[in-house]
Amino acid sequence: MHTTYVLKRLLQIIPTFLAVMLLVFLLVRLLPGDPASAILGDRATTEIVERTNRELGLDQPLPVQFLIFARNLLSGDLGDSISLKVPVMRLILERLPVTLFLTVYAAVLGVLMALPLAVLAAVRRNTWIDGVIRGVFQVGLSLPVFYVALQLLTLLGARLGWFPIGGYGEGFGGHLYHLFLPALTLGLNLAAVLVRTLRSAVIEVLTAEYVEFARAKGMRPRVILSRHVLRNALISTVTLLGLNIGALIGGAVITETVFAIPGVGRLMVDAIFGRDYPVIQGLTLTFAVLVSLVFLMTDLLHARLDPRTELS
Amino acid sequence: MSARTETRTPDRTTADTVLEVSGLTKTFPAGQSLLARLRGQPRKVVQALTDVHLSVRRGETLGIVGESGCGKSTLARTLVRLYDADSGSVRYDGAEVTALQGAALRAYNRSVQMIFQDPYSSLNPRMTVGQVLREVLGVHRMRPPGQIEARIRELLTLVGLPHEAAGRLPHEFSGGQRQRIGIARALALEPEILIADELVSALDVSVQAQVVNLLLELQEELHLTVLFVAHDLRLVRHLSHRVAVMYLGRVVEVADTATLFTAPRHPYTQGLLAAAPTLEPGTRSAEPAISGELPSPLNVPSGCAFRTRCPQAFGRCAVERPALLPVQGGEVACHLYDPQGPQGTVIP
Amino acid sequence: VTRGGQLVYGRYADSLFLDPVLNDANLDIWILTNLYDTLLQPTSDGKGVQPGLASRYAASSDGKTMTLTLRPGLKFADGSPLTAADVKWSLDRARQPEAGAWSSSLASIDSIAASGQTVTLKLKRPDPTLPAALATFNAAIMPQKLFTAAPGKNDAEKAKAFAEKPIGSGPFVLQEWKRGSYMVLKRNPYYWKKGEDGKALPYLDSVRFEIIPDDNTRILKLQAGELQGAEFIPLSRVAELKRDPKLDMMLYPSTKVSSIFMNNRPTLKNGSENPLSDVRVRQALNYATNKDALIQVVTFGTGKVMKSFMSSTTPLYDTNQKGFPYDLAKAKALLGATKYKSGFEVSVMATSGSADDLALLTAMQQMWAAIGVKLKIEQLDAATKTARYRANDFQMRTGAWTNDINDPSQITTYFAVYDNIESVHTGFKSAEIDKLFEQSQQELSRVKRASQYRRIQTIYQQAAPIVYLYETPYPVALLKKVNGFVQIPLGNNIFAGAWLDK
Amino acid sequence: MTAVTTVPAAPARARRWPKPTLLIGLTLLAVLIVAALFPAALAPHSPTDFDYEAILQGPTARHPFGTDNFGRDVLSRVIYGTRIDLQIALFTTLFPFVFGTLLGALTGFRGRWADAVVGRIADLVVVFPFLVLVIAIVAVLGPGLTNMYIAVSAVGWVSYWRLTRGEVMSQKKAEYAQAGRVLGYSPSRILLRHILPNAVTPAIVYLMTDMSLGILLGASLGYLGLGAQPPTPEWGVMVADGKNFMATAWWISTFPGLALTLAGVTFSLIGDGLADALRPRA
Amino acid sequence: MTALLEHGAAATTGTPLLSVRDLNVRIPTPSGTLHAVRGVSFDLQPGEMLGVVGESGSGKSVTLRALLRLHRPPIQTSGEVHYGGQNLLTLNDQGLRGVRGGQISLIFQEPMSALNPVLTVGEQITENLREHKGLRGRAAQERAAELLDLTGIPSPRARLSDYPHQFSGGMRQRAMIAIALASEPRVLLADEPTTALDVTIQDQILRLLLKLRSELGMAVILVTHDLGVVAQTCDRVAVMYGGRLMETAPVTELFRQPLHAYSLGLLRSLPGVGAQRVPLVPIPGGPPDLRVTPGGCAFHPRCAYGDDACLGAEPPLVPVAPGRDSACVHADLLPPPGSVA
Ligand SMILES: Nc1ncnc2c1ncn2[C@@H]1O[C@H](COP(=O)(O)OP(=O)(O)OP(=O)(O)O)[C@@H](O)[C@H]1O
Ligand SMILES: Nc1ncnc2c1ncn2[C@@H]1O[C@H](COP(=O)(O)OP(=O)(O)OP(=O)(O)O)[C@@H](O)[C@H]1O
Ligand SMILES: [Mg+2]
Ligand SMILES: [Mg+2]
Repeated sequence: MHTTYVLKRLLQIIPTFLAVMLLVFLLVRLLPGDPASAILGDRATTEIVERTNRELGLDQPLPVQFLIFARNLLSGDLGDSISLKVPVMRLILERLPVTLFLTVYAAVLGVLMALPLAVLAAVRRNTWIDGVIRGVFQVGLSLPVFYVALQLLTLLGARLGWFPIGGYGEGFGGHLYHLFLPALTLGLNLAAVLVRTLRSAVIEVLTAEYVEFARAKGMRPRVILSRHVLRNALISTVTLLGLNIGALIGGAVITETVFAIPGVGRLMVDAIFGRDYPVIQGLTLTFAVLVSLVFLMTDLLHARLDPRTELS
Repeated sequence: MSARTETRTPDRTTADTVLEVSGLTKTFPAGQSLLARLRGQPRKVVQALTDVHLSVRRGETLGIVGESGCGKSTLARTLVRLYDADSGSVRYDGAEVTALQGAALRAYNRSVQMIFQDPYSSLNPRMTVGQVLREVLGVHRMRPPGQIEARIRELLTLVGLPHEAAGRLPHEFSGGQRQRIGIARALALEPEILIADELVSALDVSVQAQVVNLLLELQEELHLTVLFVAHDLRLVRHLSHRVAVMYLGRVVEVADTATLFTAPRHPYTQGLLAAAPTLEPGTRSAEPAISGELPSPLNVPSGCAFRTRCPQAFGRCAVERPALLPVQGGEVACHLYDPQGPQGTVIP
Repeated sequence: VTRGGQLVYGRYADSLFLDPVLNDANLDIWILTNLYDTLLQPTSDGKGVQPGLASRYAASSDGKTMTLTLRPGLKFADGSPLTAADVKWSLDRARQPEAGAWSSSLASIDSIAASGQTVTLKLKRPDPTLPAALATFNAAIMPQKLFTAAPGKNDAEKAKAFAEKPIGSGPFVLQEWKRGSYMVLKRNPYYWKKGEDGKALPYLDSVRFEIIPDDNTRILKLQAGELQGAEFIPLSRVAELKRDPKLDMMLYPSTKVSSIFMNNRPTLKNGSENPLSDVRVRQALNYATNKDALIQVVTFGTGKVMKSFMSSTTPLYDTNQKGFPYDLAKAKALLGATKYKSGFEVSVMATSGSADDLALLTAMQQMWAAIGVKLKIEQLDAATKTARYRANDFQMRTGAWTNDINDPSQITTYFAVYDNIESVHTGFKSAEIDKLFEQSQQELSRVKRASQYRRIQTIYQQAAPIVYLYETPYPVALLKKVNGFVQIPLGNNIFAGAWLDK
Repeated sequence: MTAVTTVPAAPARARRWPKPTLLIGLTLLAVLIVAALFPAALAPHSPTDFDYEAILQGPTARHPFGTDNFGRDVLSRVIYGTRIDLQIALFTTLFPFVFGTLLGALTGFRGRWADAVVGRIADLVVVFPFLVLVIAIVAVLGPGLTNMYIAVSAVGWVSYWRLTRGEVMSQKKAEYAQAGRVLGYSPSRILLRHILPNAVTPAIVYLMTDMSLGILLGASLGYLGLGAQPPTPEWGVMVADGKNFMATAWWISTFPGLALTLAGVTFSLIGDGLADALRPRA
Repeated sequence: MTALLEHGAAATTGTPLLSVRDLNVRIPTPSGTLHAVRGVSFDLQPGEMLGVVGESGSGKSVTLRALLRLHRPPIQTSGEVHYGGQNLLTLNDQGLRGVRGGQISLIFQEPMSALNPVLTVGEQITENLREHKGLRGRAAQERAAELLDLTGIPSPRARLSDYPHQFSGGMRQRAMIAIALASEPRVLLADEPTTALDVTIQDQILRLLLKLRSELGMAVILVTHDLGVVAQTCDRVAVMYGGRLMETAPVTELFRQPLHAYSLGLLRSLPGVGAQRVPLVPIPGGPPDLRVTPGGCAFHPRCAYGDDACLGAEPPLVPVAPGRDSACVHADLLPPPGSVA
């Protein structure tokens, strides 16, 4: 329906993508320490380090390196990981779905938690129910992710044995089961953010005249809630979710570490610490495209949900 | 098509004309899809003002009426240079003002002030009344610093507010009082012309009367020229010496108040007057005064803009835009009043 | 023993690259011996070598030829025969100078001849370290045919391809590998070694490595029974896990020594004067370091005082070495004799995020404050730290070492011999050590070699180029039903003899 | 001239006392600030001194919050941590707030190409993985709080820019801003004196959320070893350090965790309170 | 029946359709409880068009909503609203839902905010049809189109799938009326349905209401502050001030001779037809503070006729003439609006 709009937005991603490409290329090379040092460790002699750098093409002048990088990129080649010695593309294709699964799962859990609770808090605003909901999420928002993760793991995983401790699982069901706790961790965090905003959005919707009008029309409370309140509250949820999902993808690092999930977050950290230039570059570019696409999708979804939006 | 390009009749620019508007046109770009632009479709525009001619006489109150969206505010804002006109000219005391910049513009604005419609948003919610007035007086050095406080009290008295009002924030005032503050702010610059855009529309009738009285008094006292933009025909009739009726960005009729209200010429004016409910119960006519809705300003009908709703429209109305021509007691832009006869000289 | 079953073992990080020659990381080295076999093998106590693929080996009396006899009927995991030609090819590949850091361990080999079951190594000079070198991962025997058949233009590319699906003659063979997640090794049915029951090892059907970077999670998973073993238990939790009735908390002896490397040069990279160039200062710092307290605070009582630069598990370790017993008076006296008697500031590079480094250095800050030395901690990520250190741009840095070869020569070349990497970049140089080391490298008499090494250790201790700290074991927690697993002092995880109670 | 003296007195000036939320928030903040300013007076022990005799002791009268693995007093560390964490809250947000808000005001007011350029840069910042940037900056400049501030600032301004820009764009259409133009005020006066004070509220409210996010980020970076450096008693790092002792010595991470929560609640209460208090009464 | 529909001929006798007794609404606010509607009582006859006027904040909207018990806690509504033999203020929720929208419909001033922006106009009409008429699917669509047609929206079938923002102001108001009419209510409560519109559109909408009233036999309560609208449209007027009814009267009577000082003040403050540019006669002062109970007539502080007789108890709304009730102590002293005060 909005083909031209989508095209335009996709075109807009290109300059951003180029800028990201250049930026990350320079940034990784600005980092002190080089891949050879990082992979060879303390013991390597100078000759070995130099030889390794030569093999990796890192002895070339920067512009040449960049041109090679750009040329390979155009042919869809992100290069090979320096430490893992496999194509970066393959690593990303292997790991990204895990992170995406986790992110979407977390977003779903987050919304499933936030939306009803935000509605409840809004409907019962300024009562103890409201207070408890806001309080609990406030606490969730004030604690570091790894702490929450560990507590969930200890309680629901180790103590009660309801969920496996870490891992990714096999098949869709397995993923759902294994990733529940990490998704819950991230979801709680997201929900905490969502509840705050959604509650006021719902309060606003609840006091909107069209809700009053719906009541005056004699609609059932359930219909009012689902058709009138939720549909409108969903609009702000989507926007908020879009803004947060980028952070969610990027913020999965700690969760992935704690829960031993082989996603891109962990890969990224290892790559940065290991100065694995091609991996950092590849992941950064993927991330940039992904986040841009998420934003685009959010906007499209927003437009779908809210007929008033004009995409331009 | 442009049958009308002749110059304005000279008698219009009489000696006591203080503001002369001619051929004023103002458009706003409308959003357009990329595809449409790529296809080279002409950019759509909102035709807010089209070839507006109007003269304001010194000391008079000129009422401007018309339906929502007909360009009243745009006209007012263009006159105070909040908007830059696309074309046309505005002369103040004979001097062109559409291109003024910097200090000259500020000087012009000192003489031509505007009061805004919304008593709630036209005042900075974080500044006390005193601060508001102090700022205006200070920026324009209207008084030496020592006399500023005295002048503030004077202005407050002028608009009928107690002196303590200076220390209060806008939210502590009622709507009517806020409009007084807005008036005081404009008067601080001792302007010659006051443009009141829907000054009392947001107020209750009982309060409207207070503000209207104030306006009358001030005009008397300070010899102000007032452009009174309003919806409310009853008020306009009460206040104005002359009235201009606008429709879709054009002035369709200008006339003395008495003439306009007793013998409206333009079918639109007639309809408007008929639609306004009078205080006499049971005087409603059987048929609606004007049917249909205002056409979109993005797509103004050809010829006479009113022809789509006009009960008396005929062939010529669709092809030729009627010029604003003098008639007894005013001017009207309608082919029915063409001195050459309604059929004019136009291709059938 | 019971046969069969899968052992699930939690590792803190995944392997990177499964080529025996071209890899560099302990992550690879420590499990490679499960996939590839070597002609000789280190013994489990790490002190000697035992026969591996070669059932016998003999050196000529001049020490310039070594003859190895392969066991009959050796096979690679795909069932193809392992021949002397494979051995020659593998060792040739491993010893070519381009073959990475490890090639030097085979540098004494001049040429290799293979015929029938016999492999003959012609040496340039006598080499007492050669048996140990042949028991080291880089000397693993690979199938020449399969490797050369792997896609790729050159050795490096072929190695990449082959390492994806490596075939060796070790007890296990790679079955599945999901990078960063898990790796499954399955039993190699053609493995030559026999178990206690007289049948071929290994007992296990398979080993599954799960990658669990977070220490807590790894332990939780073990306690929940999702793992049967977990490596790198934080030392802080050893005592707690020892009390867990379901677990065996193992502390395998290791060759790991932790020390602080000092820059011994008179000036630092930035041109400033370096107090650490004064040997008395270095000794004073060593005496001012309360190792017992550190062992309590940092290793939670699991470590032991380091008395030589090499670990007590290293062959030819001199049991008479005293190291630097904590002696504040002596430290003060030594420092008092220098121009730094009123103390000085010294900065140390630590690895950011390393809990151990931080515990260690914060404790040392306090200890050295007693002699007026102000320790400034500079936290750097590992790569930066390495780069700085390699450029000799540091004053002190934390560091740990484990041997890869069952011979003292490895640590000595790095720690004590200037020519390799400037004595781990401390800049320490002793002509006597250099000479002794050179002699020891050709000394075939173990007794004589031992005395050369005794001398080396003493000289090193007197010069104190490093701060001696402690030795620590490998902490591995196993479920009670796991038997026969061992991590040898070199770090290699030996699953061949592991079995699970039913 | 007859002044209309019959004008009614203005509606009784409604005194606006701060809402309880704001009051409680400010009180808590005062407590935190006192702890940050005078830790030595409040803390029973040194935050960094080891006590090998008292390693990993549970809460006692001598150590109400217990001791950590170096025998350091957790209570004292929590108290000393206040300064660090308030500093983190402040320094991770100060530059983004000031810079983002001003830039937002400028581009929202003047728009056109500057707005487009900044918009592109903001896009770039948003799609660039934050962690790469942080780690890169920290790696170049070394870990520690200062460099974390730099990293966060490089990214953090975008939110403020967005918020303020949007608000300025809508405020500049408000009649009071238009009135300023008709009254002959200079654009800078209109922007700084009239629009900005009215447009800055969302940014201020967000500032409060951002402060607790800043502290949390510090904790996360601490987990990766990039945050506050020991022996600095920073709450997040204390929680991270204590995680290995969760089973045996819960107090090490629990008390700093509570402190984090307290700070989070404080900022959020102030944020909610400010949102209410700063809303201009129409 | 038709007699009732004759303009200005609404019967003052007969059984009222809607009967309100002592309606009170209290709104708690941080600065005290607003007593926004205070003891309002009135009857609405079948087919009658009752205008409610009064200045902003006088409680017109609050009253209207209270009739349908739309106020939610903590707002308190008390009194009685009798409709069809039931007291709507005590009726159970289900019964109330049947009346709300089914028997009594409500429309608002701002159609843009009263229409749900994310539902099409069609959906919002059919929603009502399903709830109250049990119509679904095609039948509901047909009926919805009919309703839009009835309110004078061109090509109604096509417009069903439009969203409210795609309508112009006048069309939205029509759409809202169509929604309200979907259930064929007996009573239409209209809260300033034309205030936001241009006079020309206002004219059209008011005509529409009048037409529907006579075609469908509805009774209408029309809240407005435009006295002209009242004059042109209503049969009877109720004047509100400070939450109370000050006067009720047949429309012609009121304009001829108001019997409450406030009604008089309202009429006087409007510009007369005769003199131009002379000072108007405003009601001095501002609206009362609903948080404090007035010590007498709420209008007393602003009243030109006020004296001590107005103080004490609040004057009740009592019959002062046939068909006319007033709460003014000085009802018989008041001059006609045209005369000079
Ligand atoms: N800043 C603007 N940008 C785009 N379009 C505008 C702008 N201001 C006015 N318009 C359009 O110009 C036309 C005239 O608007 P204007 O505000 O002058 O009407 P008006 O007569 O004052 O109406 P009202 O009585 O509702 O105030 C309308 O169609 C309006 O939508
Ligand atoms: N939800 C609410 N919370 C607080 N006060 C309210 C609320 N609703 C109405 N009020 C107050 O109750 C009083 C009566 O309001 P109401 O809306 O009935 O006035 P109205 O006569 O309809 O005025 P208008 O002509 O402006 O619509 C006013 O003082 C108003 O401020
Ligand atoms: Mg206007
Ligand atoms: Mg109302």
